[in-house]
Amino acid sequence: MSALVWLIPALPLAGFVALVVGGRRLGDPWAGWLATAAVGGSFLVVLGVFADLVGRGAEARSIHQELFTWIPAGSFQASMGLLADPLSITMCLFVTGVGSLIHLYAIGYMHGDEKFSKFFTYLNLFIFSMLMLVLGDNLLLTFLGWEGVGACSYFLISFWHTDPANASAGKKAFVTNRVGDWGFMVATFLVWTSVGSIGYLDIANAAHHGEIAAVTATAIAVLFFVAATGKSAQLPLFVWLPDAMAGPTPVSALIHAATMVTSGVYLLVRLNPILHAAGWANDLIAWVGVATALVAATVAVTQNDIKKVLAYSTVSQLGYLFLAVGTGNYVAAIFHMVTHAFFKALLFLGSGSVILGMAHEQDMRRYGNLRKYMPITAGTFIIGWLAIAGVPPFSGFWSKDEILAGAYAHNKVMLALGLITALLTAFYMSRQVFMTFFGPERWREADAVATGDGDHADAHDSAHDSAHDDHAHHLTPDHTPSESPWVMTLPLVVLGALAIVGGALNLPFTDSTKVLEHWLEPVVGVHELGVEGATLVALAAIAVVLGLVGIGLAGAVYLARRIPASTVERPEFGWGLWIDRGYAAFMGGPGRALFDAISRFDKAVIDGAVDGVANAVGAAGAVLRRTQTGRVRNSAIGLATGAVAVLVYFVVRMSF
Amino acid sequence: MFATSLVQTLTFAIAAMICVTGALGVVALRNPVHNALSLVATLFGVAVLFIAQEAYFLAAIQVIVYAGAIVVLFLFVIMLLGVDRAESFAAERHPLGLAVGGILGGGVMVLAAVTLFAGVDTATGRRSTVGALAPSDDLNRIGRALFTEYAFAFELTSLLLTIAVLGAVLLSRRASGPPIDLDEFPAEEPDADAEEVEA
Amino acid sequence: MSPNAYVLLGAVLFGIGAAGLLIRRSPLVMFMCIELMLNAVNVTFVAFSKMLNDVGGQVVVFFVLVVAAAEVVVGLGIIVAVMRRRSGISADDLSLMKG
Amino acid sequence: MFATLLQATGAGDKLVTPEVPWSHLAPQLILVVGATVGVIAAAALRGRLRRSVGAVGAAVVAGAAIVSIIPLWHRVSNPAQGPISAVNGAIGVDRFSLFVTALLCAAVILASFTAEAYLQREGLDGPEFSLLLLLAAAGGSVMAGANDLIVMFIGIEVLSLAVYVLAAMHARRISSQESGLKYFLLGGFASAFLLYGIALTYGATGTTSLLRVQSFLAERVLTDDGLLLGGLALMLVGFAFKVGAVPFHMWTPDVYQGAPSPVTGFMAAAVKTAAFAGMLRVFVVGFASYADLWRPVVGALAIASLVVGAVMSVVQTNVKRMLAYSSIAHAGFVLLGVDAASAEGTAASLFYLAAYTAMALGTFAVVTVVGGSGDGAHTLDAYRGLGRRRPGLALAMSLFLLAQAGTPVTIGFLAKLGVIRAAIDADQWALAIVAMLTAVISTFMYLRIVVAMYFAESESESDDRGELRIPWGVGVTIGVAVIATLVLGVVPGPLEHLSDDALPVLVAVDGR
Repeated sequence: MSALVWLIPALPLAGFVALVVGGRRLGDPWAGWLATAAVGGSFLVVLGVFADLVGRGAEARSIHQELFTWIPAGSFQASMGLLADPLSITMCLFVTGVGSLIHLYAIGYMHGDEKFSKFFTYLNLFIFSMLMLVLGDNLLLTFLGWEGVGACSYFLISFWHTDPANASAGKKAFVTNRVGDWGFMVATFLVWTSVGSIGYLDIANAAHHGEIAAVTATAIAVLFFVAATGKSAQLPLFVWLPDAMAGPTPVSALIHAATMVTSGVYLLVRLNPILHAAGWANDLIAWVGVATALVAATVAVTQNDIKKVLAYSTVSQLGYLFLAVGTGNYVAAIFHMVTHAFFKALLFLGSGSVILGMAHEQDMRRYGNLRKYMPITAGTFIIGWLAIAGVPPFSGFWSKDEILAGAYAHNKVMLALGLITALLTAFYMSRQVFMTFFGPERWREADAVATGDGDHADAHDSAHDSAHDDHAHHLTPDHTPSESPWVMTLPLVVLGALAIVGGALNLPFTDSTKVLEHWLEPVVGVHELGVEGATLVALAAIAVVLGLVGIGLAGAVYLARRIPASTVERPEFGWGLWIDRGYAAFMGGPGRALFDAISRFDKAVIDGAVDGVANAVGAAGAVLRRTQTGRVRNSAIGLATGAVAVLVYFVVRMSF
Repeated sequence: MFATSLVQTLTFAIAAMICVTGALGVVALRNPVHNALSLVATLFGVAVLFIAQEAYFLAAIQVIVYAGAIVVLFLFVIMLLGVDRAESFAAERHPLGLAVGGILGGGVMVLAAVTLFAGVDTATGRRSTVGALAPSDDLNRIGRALFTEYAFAFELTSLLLTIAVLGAVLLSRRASGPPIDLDEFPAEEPDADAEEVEA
Repeated sequence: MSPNAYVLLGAVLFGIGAAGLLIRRSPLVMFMCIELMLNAVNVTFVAFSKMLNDVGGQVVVFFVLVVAAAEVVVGLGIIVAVMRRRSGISADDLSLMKG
Repeated sequence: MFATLLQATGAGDKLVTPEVPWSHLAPQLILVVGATVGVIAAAALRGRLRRSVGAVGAAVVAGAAIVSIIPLWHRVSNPAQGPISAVNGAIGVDRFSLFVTALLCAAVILASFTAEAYLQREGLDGPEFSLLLLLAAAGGSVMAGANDLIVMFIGIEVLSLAVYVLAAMHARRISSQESGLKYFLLGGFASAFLLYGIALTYGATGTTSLLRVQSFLAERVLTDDGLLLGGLALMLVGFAFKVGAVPFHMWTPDVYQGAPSPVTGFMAAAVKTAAFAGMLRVFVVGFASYADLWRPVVGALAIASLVVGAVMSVVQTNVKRMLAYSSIAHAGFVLLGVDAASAEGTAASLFYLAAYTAMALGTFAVVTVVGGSGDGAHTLDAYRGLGRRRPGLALAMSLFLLAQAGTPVTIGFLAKLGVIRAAIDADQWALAIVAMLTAVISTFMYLRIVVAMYFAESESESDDRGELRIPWGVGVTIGVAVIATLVLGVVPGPLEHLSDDALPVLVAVDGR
């Protein structure tokens, strides 16, 4: 099986080529089935390679396959080679696994779209690029995939590009990522000058033998982290991800939740030998990660667009991953990356199902009681909710707990921030679930948004400025939502099952249940948390309690209040009202201001910084432009000035 | 000995003065015809300098080619275009442009002079690589060098002449239609061309 | 007469030519200034040729003459083409394209 | 006394003209003879034949020149024979000059295919265009092989004069003539500087032959080298003007904008290539021993070009002007390779030039089509909605632009990688980082065009502009450029090997 590693990226590539050539002829839905088959086939090959690796000893769990020499020139060699080891195969498993489920789902979701086959063409190209990113045996190949996923993401965000908002969102994603790419390039060259190679195996060797100076290692780590903040949407470059929700929902699920955005984390984990030597860079990564987690979670509370909530939630969860990486807890990072891929893909696909069922309305204030109409969607969505909220025994609980344990061992402040984020996460996710699947059927009230829940926390983000998943939406009061077709619900069910049991990958009870940790050991080494059993249990208990408090709060605010008046008026619900009032007061006053401020900060300062660079360049250009009068004489003066300058230089050099 | 050197110095001084005066005339005079005539003066001065350095053949072609052909061509174009009026340069001088131009030109001059003084002595010393000079025989020597050492360059100049011919043919061709991008020139005779085309 | 004087004269002429090109606005006169600069180079070449007792410098002057002649044909051709449209135009008026 | 002098110098001897190794000069000879035959044919032919013979003829001649390069390349690569210095050491035939000549011929072929329909559309038909292209390529090829500064100068003049005429050839567009005039006046100015530099170098070393300059500098240490330094400085100015480096760049945007679009493509590709070839030959090889002195200047020019080119391109609204500024930034990138002053740097520069030749000719072929009748529609507005009107054309344009931005899987990425690598090898970290940063800035500009093509609807509907027709010649150019950009982007090996081998060498003629 090991000789077939090349098939893993080759199958999606073949699918892409086939779709480019004959996609239009295949049409709807066969183009989709072809694409799904290509990714599914790739998944089967990954499974085969996985089985092969499992059968080997820990030391031999690595297949290095060189296809051909890509850039042969001089001292800078780059091969077209694939490296299949526990880390890359784990990534491949969920990229192709979750990827094929999302392909399947998209057959239903994109049904009837006029650019159906084109969508799958991009999707296959994306999977190919992602697999090259993961499987490449050197930095340049990873960079190739890195750019490839960026380009596909750009195309797919602006897929419905007749809408200018979508086009500008695509542009923002592209430009933000270019800033990160710059970090990647510089870091690659630094690696090359200090190691003399850009192959991962050589880098690991050099790092193990201490051939990379600490300063260099720190610089490399920081630059790669800059690259990762772009791709994985961390502070301050996360602005593009929420806007990227303009793309079709399967894209959001695949690219902006499960796969591409994790590539920054993958890169850092892959380079863990360098991070070991990188000193303060690790702290930087951890702090930025936890700050991102907290900020994004607070912003998520104010959102009303069902996909935007999930988008900010993704940013927040990615922050957790970087917290884990920064604290050296690589296994936890990968673990949470996997479980997050399961439940966040599930949540996105579920939201897509809801959006489809609600005639492309994305404002949660017009939802309600949907569990009655869409039982499968609702059921699986609730599983995803419980998983992300950290309720045991769902998968999110186990992985998040490991990250928090790592933070505890590292720095108590980080732990505190992580725990607050956990509380907020539980709160906003519950809010979403309650508003969507419970309560009254608010779209029946024609003016629900207009008159609007004035005392409510969420009157802020009106329906007008939320990006819409599709062209037009015409949700009428007499609309009756219906469950989505089986191609869409099947992936939901499968992902739901995975979101429940995903935690079994790495249970902390005994050494033998830490499957993932032992599996990844050849790549990331052994990392002892140094947290004892009792502390661990206590931490877990605190996390669970906070999660439940968050759910309870949300229930009180959004669920309890929706209960018909006669039931609410019973005295025992008074505390609920009190909390509601208190919360409303908080949200209407300082809290609201805080969340709004963060939201505004996001828009003004960070968006502004991105725009500001552009503006500065523009201003400089405008000034320089005045020198270009188009007159021959001015050009001649420029030439003569240059000549005098060059002469002066030589005269000065001559005299010394 | 003294007499020879005095004559040489005087020759140089007079020729240099003619050159510089002519050059200043090219730069400073307003009427293009006067500019062209000043150019002739400079070219003549240069020819005298060539003679002073025993480059007789060059002096001859300097006069024939430059003064005889090139400047005549200039004058011809001036007459053809009817720009032989000082008025068309009425708005000639911007003090700032003048200053900048003068400073930069002077800068080039000064810096060239500095580099020259810094190194000109290294250039002295006889080390003829192509062939020694022979004042009474310079035509022979130059011809020899042209067809041996510089044969390739000599052949190359034929390309220059071919291009000149082709270019003249191409540029003198009448436009096959009305002008496309009507310009924002300060039109002296507005729409003269457009009318011409319509007629 | 020291060859240095000749070389220096070349530098002066070159500078005057350069300054003229920067100051003047008539394309024709600017072009004359270029000719001036080429002549300055010729003076320099002949002076060095004399210093080095090498005929090479003189041959180069011959080539410069040919180049100048070809340049004049092309240059005056372009100037005529432009000025046929608008007589008496100055180089500063040629700023259709800028920015 | 007179007799002894005669004898001493051998003036009375029979004139021994140098042997001309015709077969070694085959590429140049084919170009020149092709052009000469073309002149005669142009005079003899009439009517339709006269019109159509130009473009195809030029392509055939340039193609033949490329074919003649292949055996020469093998011959020169053969260690038993090696590179030679022909015609008394005036011109070198080495892999460097052959590589550059091949590039120039390729540029001629693609440019004449692009121009074929353009000339008819604009009513400019006549064979002169193609003949001038061939002569310009011959001049450029001489520059690439020149072993003598005077040969180099005449080569530059051949190239430049031909291009001055080409830039001014569109008789109905005053902007074309304006650009020709600007180019000519400034080019003459710069040529004078270059020539003065050559004069000073001659004074310092007693020769114009690069070979002898090299051996002169190797034999002795100049204690007082002011003359030579002045010469170096002024020659640098001349070359920097030709490559369009800041601050000698100010002609570039105006001339690129005004010149007929196919000519602009040729200028971007071929003139730049030839100028860099000359620069590499004179500075990296001829004055290698003075590298420590001129490298900082080249580095400063590179930084200035990168920054100004990128920044200025962002604020433009005319696509041809944007591309002109981007060509300045590209010149900055190639200067990185020159600045490295190493074999690696030279190879990287050549690779970059080859890549840029493909990208620029492709881009300007699209520009030629979009420019429409009159060659005037070059604003960003003209590109709006192109993705809908001509999806293929827009896709090709996007590819060229993304390649110029340095997107992976295209040749542009590898080209940038190569020069940055060379800069880092030469310990020029600052240069490398500036280059990468400006590449990010330039991306804005390339993206603006792409976004205009795909996402912004044209305000005035396409009806009033008429359907864009893609003539077969332009189709060929775009097709070839697309293939080169993509295939060489994935499998750069062959080109990389060629450019690695193509190093300029100065070899002595026998007995000298």
